[in-house]
Amino acid sequence: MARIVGGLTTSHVPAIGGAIAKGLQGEPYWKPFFDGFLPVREWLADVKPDVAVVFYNDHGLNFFLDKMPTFAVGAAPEYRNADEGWGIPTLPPFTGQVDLSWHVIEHLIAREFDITTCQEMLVDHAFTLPLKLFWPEACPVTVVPVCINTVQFPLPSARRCYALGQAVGEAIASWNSDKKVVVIGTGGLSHQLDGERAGFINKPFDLKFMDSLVHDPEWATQFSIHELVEKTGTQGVELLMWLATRGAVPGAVRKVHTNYHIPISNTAAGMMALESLA
Amino acid sequence: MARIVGGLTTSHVPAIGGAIAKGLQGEPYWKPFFDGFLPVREWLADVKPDVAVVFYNDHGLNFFLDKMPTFAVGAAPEYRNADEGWGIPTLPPFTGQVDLSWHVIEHLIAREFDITTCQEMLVDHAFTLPLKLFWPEACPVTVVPVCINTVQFPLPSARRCYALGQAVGEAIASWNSDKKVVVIGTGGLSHQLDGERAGFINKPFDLKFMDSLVHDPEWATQFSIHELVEKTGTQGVELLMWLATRGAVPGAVRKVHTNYHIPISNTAAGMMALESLA
Amino acid sequence: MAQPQPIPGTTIFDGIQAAKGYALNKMCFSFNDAGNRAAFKADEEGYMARFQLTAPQAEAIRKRDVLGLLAAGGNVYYLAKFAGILGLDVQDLGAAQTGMSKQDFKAMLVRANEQVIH
Amino acid sequence: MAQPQPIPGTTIFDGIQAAKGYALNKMCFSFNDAGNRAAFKADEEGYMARFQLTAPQAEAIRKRDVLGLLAAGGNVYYLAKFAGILGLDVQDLGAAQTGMSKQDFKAMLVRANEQVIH
Ligand SMILES: [Fe+3]
Ligand SMILES: [Fe+3]
Repeated sequence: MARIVGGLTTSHVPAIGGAIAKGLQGEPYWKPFFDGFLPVREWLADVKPDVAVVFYNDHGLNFFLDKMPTFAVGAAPEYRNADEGWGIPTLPPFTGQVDLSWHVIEHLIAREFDITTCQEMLVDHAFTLPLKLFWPEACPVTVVPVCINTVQFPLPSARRCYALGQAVGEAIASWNSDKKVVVIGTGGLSHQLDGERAGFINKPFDLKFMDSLVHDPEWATQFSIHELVEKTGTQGVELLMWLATRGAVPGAVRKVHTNYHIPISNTAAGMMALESLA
Repeated sequence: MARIVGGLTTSHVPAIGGAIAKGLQGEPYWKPFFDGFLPVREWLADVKPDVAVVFYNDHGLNFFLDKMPTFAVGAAPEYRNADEGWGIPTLPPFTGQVDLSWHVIEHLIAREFDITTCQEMLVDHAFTLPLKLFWPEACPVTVVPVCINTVQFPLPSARRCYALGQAVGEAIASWNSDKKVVVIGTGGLSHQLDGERAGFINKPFDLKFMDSLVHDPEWATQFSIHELVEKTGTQGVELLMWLATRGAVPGAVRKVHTNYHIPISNTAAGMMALESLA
Repeated sequence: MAQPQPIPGTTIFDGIQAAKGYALNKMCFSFNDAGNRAAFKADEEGYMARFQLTAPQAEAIRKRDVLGLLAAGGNVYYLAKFAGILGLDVQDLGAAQTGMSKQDFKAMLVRANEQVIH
Repeated sequence: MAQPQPIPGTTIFDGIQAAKGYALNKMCFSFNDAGNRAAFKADEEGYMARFQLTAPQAEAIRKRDVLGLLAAGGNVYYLAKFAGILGLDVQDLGAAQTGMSKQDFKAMLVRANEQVIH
């Protein structure tokens, strides 16, 4: 059976793509952000996962309001990045782990998750940039994308996203393969792009949330979506990806490294690497 | 609060559209099928529902395998019919009941159904022809379409579809409106279009299933999807729409009329009208 | 997951079939559009190449081989749109797949009415 | 359902907003394509008419009025693509919505770092 080696979570911001393209990783503005990934890259070089299951939220590249899924699971042989409207450089395609995709899909439907299945799927900066941050050279893992709606309310509750993660974890653990799987979640932490409250950041909540993922992973499931928007901003709810990731990495974890830096763009940028002890 | 007046279920077959267009309702082949609707039209003329919530399955008009939802709920102001590839005449657009759509969507997400929301949606013969059969003149109801995947396995289980229906029923009953709502389910009954078993029909099962919907609505939820395919054919699983419909009409019902006729195209054509006694 | 017993004469359109049949089904989905149907009729080979059909898919399309199309990952909901181009109805398809004449296939459907009710 | 207390300065993109903003968001979604962005720049009025924007939506587009676009049903994930056309980043948007200079808005973000941890 496959083995879940751990979970990685990070913020995503389109500007990161520009910084990488221009080689600004060492600039004072960017250095505190990019340096956070160095210890994680060492850990990855050591653990060498074969596959990444990635929880992310689409920002209006692959999905529009004509067909807006709550949960979408990719089952494509290849996932292409594309122009999102700002002309940031697109990254090369990612290779799908199709057999794991279908195994996850079968398991999720059996567990009464009413997912949308995507045999063709464009992936945006929320998917591509974290993989580039963890593996700055060529991406060595095959992938299974899992997209959670954060665009249009009602969003799935924190509890539901955590349960989705748990079910995805069960599916990975029961996958008939000797591969090592890392789970990745991208989004958050606290930020709000829209409205008179734009620029809202909640550092105490973010740090408490990051801490909870290590020892008390269900802590954030006590909050309604409305409470999460209030506490973390309209885009801060992207922390649902972190919660799903932790749900997929069952049991005790060891903190490999964490980073938290304000601001990148309008965002409190967080990063965590948790090694599975199960 | 809105009132659920009852549930209507019927088979759908593209050929019905051709028969209506050519005025063949009185021909020996078609008469036993079309006559089944006469008592139901009388009942509808008497009860006068304002809104129809319609469970149906798309046959590859609005959804493709790039984004295949398990459950999709329409939230459009208008639903257009379109060419499905055979050139059967398209019917005029249907008017959406947008406020009920969003009320249903809110309730379903709160109840942990991970639906796909559709603010634009083409509806195929499975949606249009049943409305034409129940209301041969202009369609007097506004609509909320709910689409259940029967194209790509894994399909949602019978139990899950019944639960979906129950949750939709709760949403209708809690809708702040004085409107009368009828629930419609279209598909089945036993038939199989593909493979060496094409032409398979299971009359005993169909009749038992129809009977169960009156007095023992959960009876069919005992079967797995695989068992339903075995018992009713690859397209017979469309009976999931009937099950969801019965789930949405809670409590006791009175049988207004039923019909069962073999064959229309390759299909055992069933029809039921159940009045809510709740 | 433990796989249930196969159902004779029946292919379940699951992930394996869906992955195998993607190009074929995408082509058939395109036949919702009358312009695309005309383009296919005008140049079948060119149209198939545009959708990158696999060799078995293209061969089954050329031969109008319904069972071959299913084996190549075709889904009947999409294949029905290809059948529409050929002017075939579901009873033609049923006859072709069961090896019966259309007359016999229709007679079999009518006989389904005589099934004994338990 | 009982509605929770509104969050000051925050519009929840719910069904009401989504229904109101559909045309605007659909236009902004089209800006994923560079050709569409060029077409918009070449003829803003014609492009808006093609997507049947409402009068308040068109007016907010003309005025580059971010709060007006939100009020007209715009969703920030799609509006960001419109901002991209204008060469604005999220800090420009933040400044515009809060009535600050960009410099002050950025300074506010940096100050968020000083929040007291309980
Ligand atoms: Fe984001
Ligand atoms: Fe059907």
